[in-house]
Amino acid sequence: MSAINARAIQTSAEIISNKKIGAYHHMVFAVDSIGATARPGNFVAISVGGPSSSMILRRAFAIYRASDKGSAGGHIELVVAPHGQGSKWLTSLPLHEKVDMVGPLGTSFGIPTQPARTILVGGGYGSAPLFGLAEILKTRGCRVDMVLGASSAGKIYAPLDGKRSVTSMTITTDDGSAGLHGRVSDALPKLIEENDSEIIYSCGPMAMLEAIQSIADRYGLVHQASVEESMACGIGVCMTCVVPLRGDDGIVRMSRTCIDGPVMDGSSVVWNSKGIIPEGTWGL
Amino acid sequence: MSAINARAIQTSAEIISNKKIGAYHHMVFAVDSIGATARPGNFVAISVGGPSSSMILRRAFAIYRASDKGSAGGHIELVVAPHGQGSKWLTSLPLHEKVDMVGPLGTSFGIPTQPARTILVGGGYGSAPLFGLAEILKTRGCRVDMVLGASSAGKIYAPLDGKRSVTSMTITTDDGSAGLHGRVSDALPKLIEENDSEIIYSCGPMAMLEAIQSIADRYGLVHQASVEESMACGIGVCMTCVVPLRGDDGIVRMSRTCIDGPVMDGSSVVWNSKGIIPEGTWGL
Amino acid sequence: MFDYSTNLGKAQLPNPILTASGCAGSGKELSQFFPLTELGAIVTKSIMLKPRSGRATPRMAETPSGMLNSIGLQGPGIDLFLENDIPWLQSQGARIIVSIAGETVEDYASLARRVRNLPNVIGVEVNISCPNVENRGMVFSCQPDTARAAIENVRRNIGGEIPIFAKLSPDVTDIVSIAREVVNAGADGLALINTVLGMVIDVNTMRPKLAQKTGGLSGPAIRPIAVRAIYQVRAALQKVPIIGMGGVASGKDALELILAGANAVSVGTATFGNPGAAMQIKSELETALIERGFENFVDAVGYAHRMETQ
Amino acid sequence: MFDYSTNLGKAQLPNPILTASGCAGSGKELSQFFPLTELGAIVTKSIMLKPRSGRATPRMAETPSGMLNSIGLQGPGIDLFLENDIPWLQSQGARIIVSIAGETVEDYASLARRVRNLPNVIGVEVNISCPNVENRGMVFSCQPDTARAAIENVRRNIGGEIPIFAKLSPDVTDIVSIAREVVNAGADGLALINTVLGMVIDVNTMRPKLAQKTGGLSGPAIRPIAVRAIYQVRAALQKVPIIGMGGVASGKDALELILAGANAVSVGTATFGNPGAAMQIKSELETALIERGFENFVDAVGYAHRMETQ
Ligand SMILES: Cc1cc2nc3c(=O)[nH]c(=O)nc-3n(C[C@H](O)[C@H](O)[C@H](O)COP(=O)(O)OP(=O)(O)OC[C@H]3O[C@@H](n4cnc5c(N)ncnc54)[C@H](O)[C@@H]3O)c2cc1C
Ligand SMILES: Cc1cc2nc3c(=O)[nH]c(=O)nc-3n(C[C@H](O)[C@H](O)[C@H](O)COP(=O)(O)OP(=O)(O)OC[C@H]3O[C@@H](n4cnc5c(N)ncnc54)[C@H](O)[C@@H]3O)c2cc1C
Ligand SMILES: Cc1cc2nc3c(=O)[nH]c(=O)nc-3n(C[C@H](O)[C@H](O)[C@H](O)COP(=O)(O)O)c2cc1C
Ligand SMILES: Cc1cc2nc3c(=O)[nH]c(=O)nc-3n(C[C@H](O)[C@H](O)[C@H](O)COP(=O)(O)O)c2cc1C
Ligand code: FES
Ligand code: FES
Repeated sequence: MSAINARAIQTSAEIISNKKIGAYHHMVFAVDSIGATARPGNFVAISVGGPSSSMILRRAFAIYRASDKGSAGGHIELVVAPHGQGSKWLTSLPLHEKVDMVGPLGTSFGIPTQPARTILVGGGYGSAPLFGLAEILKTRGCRVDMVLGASSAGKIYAPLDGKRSVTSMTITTDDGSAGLHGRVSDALPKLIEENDSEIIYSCGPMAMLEAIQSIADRYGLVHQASVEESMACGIGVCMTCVVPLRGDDGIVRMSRTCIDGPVMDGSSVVWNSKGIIPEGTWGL
Repeated sequence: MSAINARAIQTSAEIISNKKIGAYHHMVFAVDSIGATARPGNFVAISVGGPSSSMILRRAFAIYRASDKGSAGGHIELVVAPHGQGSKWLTSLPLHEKVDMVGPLGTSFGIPTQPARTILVGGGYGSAPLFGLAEILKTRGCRVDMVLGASSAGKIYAPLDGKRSVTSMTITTDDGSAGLHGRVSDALPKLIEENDSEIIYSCGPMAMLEAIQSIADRYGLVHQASVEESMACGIGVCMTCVVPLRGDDGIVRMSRTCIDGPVMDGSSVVWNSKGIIPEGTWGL
Repeated sequence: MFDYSTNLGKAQLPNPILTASGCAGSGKELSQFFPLTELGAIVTKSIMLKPRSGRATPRMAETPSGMLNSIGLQGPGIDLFLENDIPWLQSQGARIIVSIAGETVEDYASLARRVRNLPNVIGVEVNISCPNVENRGMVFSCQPDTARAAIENVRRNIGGEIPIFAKLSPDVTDIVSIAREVVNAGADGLALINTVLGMVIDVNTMRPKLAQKTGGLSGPAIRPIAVRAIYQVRAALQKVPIIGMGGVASGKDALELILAGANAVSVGTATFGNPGAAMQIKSELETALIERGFENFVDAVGYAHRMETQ
Repeated sequence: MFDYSTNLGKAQLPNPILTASGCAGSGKELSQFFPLTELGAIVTKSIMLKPRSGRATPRMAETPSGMLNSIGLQGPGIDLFLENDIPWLQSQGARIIVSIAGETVEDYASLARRVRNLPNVIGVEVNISCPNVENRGMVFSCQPDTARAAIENVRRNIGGEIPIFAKLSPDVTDIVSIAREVVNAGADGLALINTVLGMVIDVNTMRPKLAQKTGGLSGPAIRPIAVRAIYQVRAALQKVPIIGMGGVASGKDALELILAGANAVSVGTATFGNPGAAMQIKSELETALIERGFENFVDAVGYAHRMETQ
């Protein structure tokens, strides 16, 4: 045995709640062990389409919240966008249906040992893992400014109870249908300056993460980004999900976002590398 | 337009009943037009597995009963054995789910113009199309002796209300768990002799149909057999479902069981031709 | 107004959706589900010189997202075909592409003489993915020389008016070189791809499931192979009309083949699961093209090859 | 007692279930889900002489019942592989088949010298389905001469003790002739099949979905192609050990390949959808064989070839 995937199990998880909220489904799964061992930033991988499915790969979902207790024992919560065939199948399942789940997988957000001033930035369903993170940061005495962006109001996932752990909440939409008209990166500089932020946590589309990194660079902030690349296996065996990542030794390696991520040090990721292997990458 | 598939439509049919009876599911579908136009011996073809199914071909099912009236309008009834992936998917569907259905398809049993003494022989779910046939024969004043066979008692499909239209009912099972211990072909000679039968109608596995044909030959009876070959399309376009059939011109042709059948003149079928093209077949 | 018409060499079609050879019967069977005139053209099942019983059964096995068949070109032979099938299709007003198949090079020549100059027949698909009885049953299109010989014979005998399309098997090391060979031999265009050779073993009988042992794999399972073949051939032969096929079951699937380089798309196996497949694909594809801002169908052909900077 | 053991030439395995090269990472990633000693053997991802970044992303596209990949043999190179991966696998007690891949014929020779005589390494799979940089990027196993050259070089440099398996691409006109060629060149056995060349076009960007354009198709979609290739090669070369693979996701799928002629079965893509796939297949296959009355696994190998009269 090795340290990779050390807490992961493959199990059958029962759906104990499935509610449509805005453009998303909030789904709760009874799953003792994952509920107990998951950390903010981890994800699970779920088989989709049933026994005669033509979809042979799992779908990855960031864990929104996890708990080892509850009326039905341990459980995890996901926020799922009914996007393509797999996620539509999942969100259409009735209560008590069981799905095949592997998790918890991947790296988690690093939690500062001392109270810190943090900004949490989410795009679309990328807000999901940030609420669990916010709860922990808050109990550690951190300041938590949250910025959530999406194309329009319906695609902002920001439940009321989630806002409890947040010091401030800023919403941006591309079409101006809620909050500020614009992108999360438009809202960030002002927030950082006002609150003297120290750490940015982010989760969302690659282009957003890249834009946040350049702001983090400008202000000299630590940036922990949850990176989503297309994943075939989610457990590190297929090498499909890689991004170029600068190691501690200064060498850029094509690194797996499923086991070396999804949470990565934003300043180590070589952004905007879709379709290319950056110069100087190891083994090029 | 041509005469082939002349009454067939492609439609969405709602499941209005789905009950497990012995080894089978009795399923009722609300489907006006097929309910109105189907004749005994016709079948329908149903898509299985849902939108992301890896099963790309329809499954064929003999129509058990059809009616153009009822509380929900026209409907058809099927008897489905949960056998492999497709039929298990179908039988597990909840009420009010809709399936994509094409029908009515294929030839139907010929009904004698004068009252006749008939024997109806079914193997396993092969009894399904015989009950609707029995009802019609009975209203035409025919004698209807029915013989149903299966491997064991649970696989005999013979509902009480179906027996109303039947003059006599004989059951055979391979293991003796119900009725006579043996095969339908063991029971036939006595019945034919006792009732001076004129026509045999049959539906079931190929080996059974072949055995019946040799009995029909011995007694000089007309034999209308419903033949089931693996069907890819069910509508006559793929040529997968063929059996060698002697035409009126005496020539044996590889003929489609989906449009020239499933009901065929048993004496014209060249039986036991799996894996071979019989000598003298046209185009060999 | 969106212009849905396309060209296959000299043939002009109102829309690019065809049936695939062997997957639409004689046309009669499908005509209950939609008028055949709605198709760009109906491609007939491959016709041979003589009547043919086809292979023994079982001829079919379903596979994951696909199926295997070994029909073995069952058909009435060219005489009855010209007597019955063609006149019926003509009476419907359908545009027809006749598919021909031979066992010898000479068969192709004879067939070509029979199918030239028929009303409504706008093209001939030459199925050279069949076994050559004169050469150990090797498939014509799997060898450059036999592929060339078959096409040359059709070209020479059919006259210059009617476009001929060589239908190629994907079961080759280098499909581009075969494509070049048949185009040089006189093919006006190509039909890509025929089925992929496969086998299913029945785990109950523990023998091959098809009587003929091997069969042709078709359906969505092979779509990535079709897209690749079409893309490769389009990259090498930029002007040659291509009839694309292989696993098309939706408008988006058809669009994939068109972006790869197909000038028209044949619907095969999808019709078995859905008799109305061709019409559904026709309307879905039109919507998809309009959504993407195309005003003319032909602008989408091979669009995936455009330069990175465009 | 059912005897599940199998032979791959000189190598004896307690059971016939292997992982497929490139589908089990370094082994560490899977060991959380089952002990690697439960496998007949773990086949490592193909290792090259030098570290290799692999291809740019996107490297993956899901397809109907399959997937396309263009990883491009990302890996640490032979030095680090021997320093890290092999010792860890040895420490687990796993039986190891090392897969090697080269860009030149000379690469294969050098790699062979590095992997002979390693504890627990019971065989070497020679992945010759890679582009030959000295010959316009043509895949080694697609041409008889380059296939032969690669295998001869491995044979000559590896010594006589350790069995070598030539892994072939199905993208050829005649896989049997390539199989004969590599067996004559000194391969002790064969690994059939590598992925099938395919392409997916993204209908939104309207460009090939993979950065590398084409990729290898794997998963259940290609199983009929794998069964056919194994059956054909087994029919032609009756004694040669064959490691079968291609779309195996259940015990019955594995049985299909075994009946066709595989002496062992590698599980590839199925592991992506189900980390426990290899173990599930191992137990399902055992049950299926016992249900069918087999007392020894080896009796089932090639059983679909038995005479009709038996
Ligand atoms: C680490 C990680 C966390 C994720 N968390 C969430 C979440 O919390 N909520 C949520 O709704 N979705 C999440 N996703 C995306 C999710 O896994 C699916 O990709 C998405 O639901 C689309 O799948 P589909 O079958 O509906 O669509 P399809 O279009 O059928 O997807 C087909 C393929 O495309 C790939 N793909 C498509 N979109 C994406 C994407 N955005 N990112 C990565 N791969 C993609 C998938 O791997 C899949 O194989 C996450 C993905 C990753 C990698
Ligand atoms: C004309 C006709 C009438 C039928 N009527 C009935 C009926 O009334 N009730 C019922 O339960 N089933 C009936 N069947 C069988 C049914 O169509 C399916 O084949 C059966 O349900 C098995 O499908 P599956 O997906 O569950 O199994 P799978 O094993 O997954 O089937 C796979 C394939 O095998 C073929 N196949 C398997 N078994 C048979 C069979 N017995 N006959 C023909 N093809 C087969 C199917 O075409 C399918 O493509 C009929 C078949 C035909 C051709
Ligand atoms: C049952 C069946 C019969 C076929 N018969 C022919 C034929 O007669 N001539 C021919 O050129 N291709 C024939 N094909 C191949 C198809 O025309 C087509 O090239 C192939 O099936 C791939 O397309 P699809 O995946 O849409 O079916 C046949 C395919 C099937 C499934
Ligand atoms: C992501 C991925 C990576 C692969 N890498 C290798 C490799 O490094 N060497 C090799 O010989 N085959 C490689 N293969 C091919 C597999 O070993 C196997 O031959 C093929 O995928 C068919 O089996 P499957 O359908 O079970 O996956 C790879 C396949 C996949 C899907
Ligand atoms: S998804 Fe397979 S290695 Fe990351
Ligand atoms: S099932 Fe297609 S022709 Fe009969």
